[in-house]
Amino acid sequence: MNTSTDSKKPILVLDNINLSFKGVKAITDISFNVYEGEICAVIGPNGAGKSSMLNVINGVYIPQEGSITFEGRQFSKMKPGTAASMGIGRTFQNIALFAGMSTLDNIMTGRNSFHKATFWETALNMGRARREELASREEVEKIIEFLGLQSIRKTPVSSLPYGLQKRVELGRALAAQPKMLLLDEPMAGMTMEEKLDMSCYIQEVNANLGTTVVLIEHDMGVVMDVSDHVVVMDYGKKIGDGTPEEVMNNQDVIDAYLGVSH
Amino acid sequence: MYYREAGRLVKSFADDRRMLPLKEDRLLSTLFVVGVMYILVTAFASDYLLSAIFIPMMVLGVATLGLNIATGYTGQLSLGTAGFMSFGAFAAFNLVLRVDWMYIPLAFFLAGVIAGLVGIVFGLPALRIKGFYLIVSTLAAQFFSEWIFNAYPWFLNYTTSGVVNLPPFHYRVFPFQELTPLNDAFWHSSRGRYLITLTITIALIVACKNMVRSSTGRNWMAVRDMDIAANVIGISVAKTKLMAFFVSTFYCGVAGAMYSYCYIGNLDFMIFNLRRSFLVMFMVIVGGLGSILGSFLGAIFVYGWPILITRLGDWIFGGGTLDTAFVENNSKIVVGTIIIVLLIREPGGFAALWNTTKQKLRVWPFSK
Amino acid sequence: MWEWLPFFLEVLVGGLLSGVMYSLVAIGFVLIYKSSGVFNFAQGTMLLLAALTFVSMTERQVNFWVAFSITLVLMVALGIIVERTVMRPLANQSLLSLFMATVGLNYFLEGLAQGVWDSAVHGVDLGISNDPIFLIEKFPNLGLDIIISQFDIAAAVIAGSMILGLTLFFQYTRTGLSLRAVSDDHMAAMAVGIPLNRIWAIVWAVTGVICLIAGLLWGDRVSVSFTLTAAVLKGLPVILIGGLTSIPGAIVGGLIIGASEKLGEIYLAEYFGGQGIEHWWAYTTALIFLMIRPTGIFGEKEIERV
Amino acid sequence: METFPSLLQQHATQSSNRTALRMKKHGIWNSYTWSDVADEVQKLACGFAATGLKPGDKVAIIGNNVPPLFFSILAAQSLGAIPVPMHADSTTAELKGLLENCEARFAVLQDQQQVDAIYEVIKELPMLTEVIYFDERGMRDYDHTHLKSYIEFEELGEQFAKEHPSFISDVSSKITPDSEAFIVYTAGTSGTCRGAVLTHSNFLSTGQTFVDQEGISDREEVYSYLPLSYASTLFFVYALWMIKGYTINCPESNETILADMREVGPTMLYGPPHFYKTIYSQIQSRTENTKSSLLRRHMSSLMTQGRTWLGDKLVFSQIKDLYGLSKIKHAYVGGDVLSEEVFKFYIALGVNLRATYGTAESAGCISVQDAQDTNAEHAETMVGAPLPGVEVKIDNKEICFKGTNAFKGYYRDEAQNNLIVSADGWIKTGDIGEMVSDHIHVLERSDCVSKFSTGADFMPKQIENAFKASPYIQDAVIVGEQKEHMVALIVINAESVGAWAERQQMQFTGLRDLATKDEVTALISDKVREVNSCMEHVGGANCPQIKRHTILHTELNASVGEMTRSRKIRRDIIANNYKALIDALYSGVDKYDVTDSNGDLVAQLRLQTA
Repeated sequence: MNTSTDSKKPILVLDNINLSFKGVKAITDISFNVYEGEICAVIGPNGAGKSSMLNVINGVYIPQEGSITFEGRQFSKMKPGTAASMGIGRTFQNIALFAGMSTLDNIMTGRNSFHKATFWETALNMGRARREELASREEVEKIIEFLGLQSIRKTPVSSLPYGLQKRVELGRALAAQPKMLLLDEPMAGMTMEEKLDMSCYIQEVNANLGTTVVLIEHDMGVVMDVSDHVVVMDYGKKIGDGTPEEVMNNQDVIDAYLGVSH
Repeated sequence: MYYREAGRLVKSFADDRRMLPLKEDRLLSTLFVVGVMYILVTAFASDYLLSAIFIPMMVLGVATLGLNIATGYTGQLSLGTAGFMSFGAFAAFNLVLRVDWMYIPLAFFLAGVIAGLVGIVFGLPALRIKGFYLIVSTLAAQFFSEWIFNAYPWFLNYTTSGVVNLPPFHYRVFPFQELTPLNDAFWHSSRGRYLITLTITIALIVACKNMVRSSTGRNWMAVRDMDIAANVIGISVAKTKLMAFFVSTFYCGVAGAMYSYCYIGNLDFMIFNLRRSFLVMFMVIVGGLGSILGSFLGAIFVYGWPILITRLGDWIFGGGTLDTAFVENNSKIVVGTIIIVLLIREPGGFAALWNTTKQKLRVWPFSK
Repeated sequence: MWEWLPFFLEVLVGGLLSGVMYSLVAIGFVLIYKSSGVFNFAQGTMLLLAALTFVSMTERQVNFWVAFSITLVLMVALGIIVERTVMRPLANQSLLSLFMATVGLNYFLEGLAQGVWDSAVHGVDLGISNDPIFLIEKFPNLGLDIIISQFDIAAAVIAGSMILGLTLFFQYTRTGLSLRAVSDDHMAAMAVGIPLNRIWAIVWAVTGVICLIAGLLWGDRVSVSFTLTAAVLKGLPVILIGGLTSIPGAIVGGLIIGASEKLGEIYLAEYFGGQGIEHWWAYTTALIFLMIRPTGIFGEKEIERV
Repeated sequence: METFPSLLQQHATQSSNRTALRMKKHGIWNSYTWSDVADEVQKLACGFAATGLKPGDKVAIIGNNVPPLFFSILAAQSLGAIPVPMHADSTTAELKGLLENCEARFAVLQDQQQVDAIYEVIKELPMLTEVIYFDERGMRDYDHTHLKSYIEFEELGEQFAKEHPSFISDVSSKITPDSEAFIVYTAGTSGTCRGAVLTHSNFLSTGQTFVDQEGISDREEVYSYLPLSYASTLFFVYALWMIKGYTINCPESNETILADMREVGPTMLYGPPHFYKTIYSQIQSRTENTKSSLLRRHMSSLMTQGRTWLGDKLVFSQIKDLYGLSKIKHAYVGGDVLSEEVFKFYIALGVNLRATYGTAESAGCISVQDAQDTNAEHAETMVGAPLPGVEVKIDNKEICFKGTNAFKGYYRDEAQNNLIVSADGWIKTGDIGEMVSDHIHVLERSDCVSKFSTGADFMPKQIENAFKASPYIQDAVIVGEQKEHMVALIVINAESVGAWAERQQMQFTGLRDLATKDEVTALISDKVREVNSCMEHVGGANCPQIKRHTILHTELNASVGEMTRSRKIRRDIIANNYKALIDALYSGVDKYDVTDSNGDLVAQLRLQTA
């Protein structure tokens, strides 16, 4: 929502993160803040380490150096489970839905943290299990309505077109009612209309639920519209950080971008 | 085609997550269970049918369901099924033998729990070892079980033969049984054993269905389909896997107990061998990974085929012409072939075939 | 104070020698795993089939070498057929279904082998004497009073040379290089024009040969019967310890399992209420190894891309 | 004599626990009993009263047909105010025009979409004092000086109810059948909208005769997805509902209209031609997709021999069930003419489909087909005898009516009133027709009879309908006014043509791509020749022909006025929007480049000569 980042307090602080696979550097000394309630776009050429960055944030990759501070809690190694329980939602670049399940069930799994019933309670379909199922269904249906997925509620996700799968994945992330959303190229390979829809959804989530959003996107147009704050990466290094306007006038960024084609 | 579906209004979420959403299905299955399985079969089936067809098929079906929970629903390969069954069988035996107030159903249940705990122990490596490597752990379980019941005669109550006939039930089927007309002898008869097996089987099916249509099942499948994603959305992969192992081996354990008590009527560690583990796995593949119905279809087919062949042989060429070796090899070849063909053509197994037919009928006369 | 040593060595050597056999079988597994990306569960039965075919022919007064070459041809053919009819249609399927396919194949071949021949127990005689060698007599200066089975040595030598051959073949020939490329990345390999199908065919054929040799050696040792398949299953812990895709791993793993088995049987069995622990000991060993190194000694950890 | 409020009270007291309304939301069907409805209406009415709604005030009702809007209409009416239904996705300009024209004091909106539409023009509408919206979602950051959420509105209402418990009933008791019940804006394929003022009795008396004649019961399950902004919807859904007190079912979303209809399995259905056309096209293309020869055989024989017993059991009853038509007792099509082929198909399928005839000025219904018409020569255009209480006469070819359903006149448009209402009360419908044994036969809308430059007449719509019979063709526009021959703009049905293309193993990306494929152009050209030859067959060798045609790269667009909301094409606007293309067609070139605003090529259309 707001554009002046200084007035906001950071929800996520990344402090010189270093990540390498078998000696190959993926991320070098990256530090930046994400401020509460903003939409922060991480941009950069392919292979700049953007996805790895998100993977570090929610603990899929363990950085060799550096620390992640989320809502004041500092971690040298974040675990995916912890990240989730602290309210970090995530979608993936190449969709990571549960292929064997329907749209509904996929989004339902997003609510797993709200299900306290033990397996034997569910086996006997006891009160708590039943109540939780129905409660979750109600919440999930709100998301389905919000994302306009009514017509594919019971369709197995594997049979859905790409754009819809992306939407379902967003739905699954939303179901956990996250404080912060990490969206890895949420609009990649979408038609113009789909992109517009998607950016509307993202902005509405951000505006109405106050969810902080960190997204990776290649379409500069979209980035400029939606984001309050842009971080630019190239070859695993941070080469720009600021409001869209600032970043666009940053010489390194321009150079880096002249190199890549869209 | 098969039902009229126009004008069905789902009026609540509860309706929508019913086990059988269509009332025709509910009606038919109730009819089948009560009318056919409980009344007709119990009343008219011969001892042979009961004790050589129905009971073993149900027992193996339960074992298959157990394996299916681990492999089909959670994607954890296991070759230790028979081993886990034997833990159940021995647990039940010793419980009934050594705890004098023990009731049979309770014994079966506890046997399941004990097997389940063993399952957790051998499932623990799954937390560190991924995917295929895991089968070494389950194989270890298999051979370990074969060894331990042999090495420590206590489990067999120091019987030298290696086989014990099971202690009589002694009015231990349920409390106050002596007040009912159905005495010990009845429960020993094939009918009694059939009823026990049937009841337990149905209970286990319902329980499984409940789990897979709730968070438990969704987490299993999430771990199966993409464990990283599951982890990222907050599902504890470790916990989910262990839980699946427990439930899976619980089912196997109960199946083992029923196998020895209700089917063969004695306890013999030799029969819970690797080959049986594989038979159960075949049942899973043929029936269909991740399908309750499939588990039983698979059990019925793999167990039933040799019998069918023999029967046919007797019927065509007159009694006893087909020697067992032929039948055995024949069914090996047939089942083997079917497995390969299914994996290539219809990985979903019989269950998938059944479902596609059903789907075809739903959109009949159109093709999609 | 070292009086336990000779006996220990004797056991160890015995174990290592039999370990060589495991290595041989394990290499078969590794080759197929590298090419088709699956643990070929049917190998045990292929081995049985080979041995059984050979024995049944010799028993019918077929000349040793004739029988040998016929079986050889058959096994190669079998390998190729399997690759064509089972593996190829299932290419780039999930690991689980591939594995299950081999399990099904295993069952099929079992039925076939025993259907065509019989399920009786046969003996093989490769004409290798089984007299023990007293090391102290042969090499007094070593000063080791150890008895070693001559057969084990012979077997080890045959197996060893075979392993050597294979290793060289897959290290230095074009096929070998391509195989490694394939195991690294099917798609890439195809992209650079490596004939996947040919590689697969070759590998399966080679496995056929391995099965024959191992089948005969083992058959001579512990008679040709159904138990062979179980013995072969030991190949599993072997390659898991070694790391599924590594030939050296298979060799080392084989030796480890062989040794640990014998040692375990001699030194540990008593603590486990008597004999028979070798059935599970190998797997436990493997398990322990895996807990320490989940991808085996030579297997390398792959990064999960998301 | 009843009014809408009085009828509501009847149902609320006599059949309080019967389901009045169902709406699928969140995947399940929520029901409102008649007493629920009454309560909701009461609340809203109090809200209105509290915020100063006076009898005779106009209340704009903007949205799809969702329960809250039904309630708002009733609430407004029970205060003697006049609801003015408007279409959910009207543009800001459209809404501003209508709101000004009807001098609305209140506006009731469904959700954010409508709020956005009128948000910036609220200040420019001094009359408009209260704007109420129902759906909270997305509304939090709006400036609420001119907006009220349903919640706060309701609180005001409760407050008011405490102070004046009997206020509402007092007011509603004063309402007479002849007081205004609605202002309905005519969708008009011709130019500007006019607000037809209709009374309670316009709807209720005509409705009463309708239900008596058709034998509509109070147990009907009615499926209603149409916007309430049409007189016909108000008649067939709202008025009949209030008369009989049956159950209305509303779909979950626009994408689920067909699926939800199957779940409902309605016994009564009203829809415009394109609705029936959609289902027809789907059935056709799905039939062609199947390999089953059995299905093909039965379908092809359906139109010729009709249904065999076996065919019905095996195929047709199944198909009906798949589309939720298996329980239909009464199906009505209205608003426009359904092409003969489609009409005949439903009849053959065993769906009791009846064409109805009506205009906004006639409260949506003048006449309805009876059995005699459905078997007649031009069944699709025979619309039956006038309902009891309605008279119809043909005044130089033009259909005129008078009677219980005759509207009070256009709101604030004396000129137009004098134009169409004659001194002795006959009202011109503007449609050309004839009486065939005192049954009405509609020929053509008068403003759609075109003349060639030669002076000869031709009737584009009939030709267009001939095209629409093809499952592959979604819309067709015939142009020829003041030209020497006709040309056709064709919009293909993306779904069925797509399916067809897949069967031909064609590669394609979407409608735009399909439209320019050789195979597709060939497919359509055949259809054009077919139509030409059949015109020749009817009208003789020298009758007008379609000389040239092209396939459009997009669908016709209602939001830029190329169609009415009920998807009737507006020839004048299209002719204007596609002027360059049409000129190209006449000029005889065989390619036409469509470019977007910044001059990039969008598609290269193929201009065919038949």
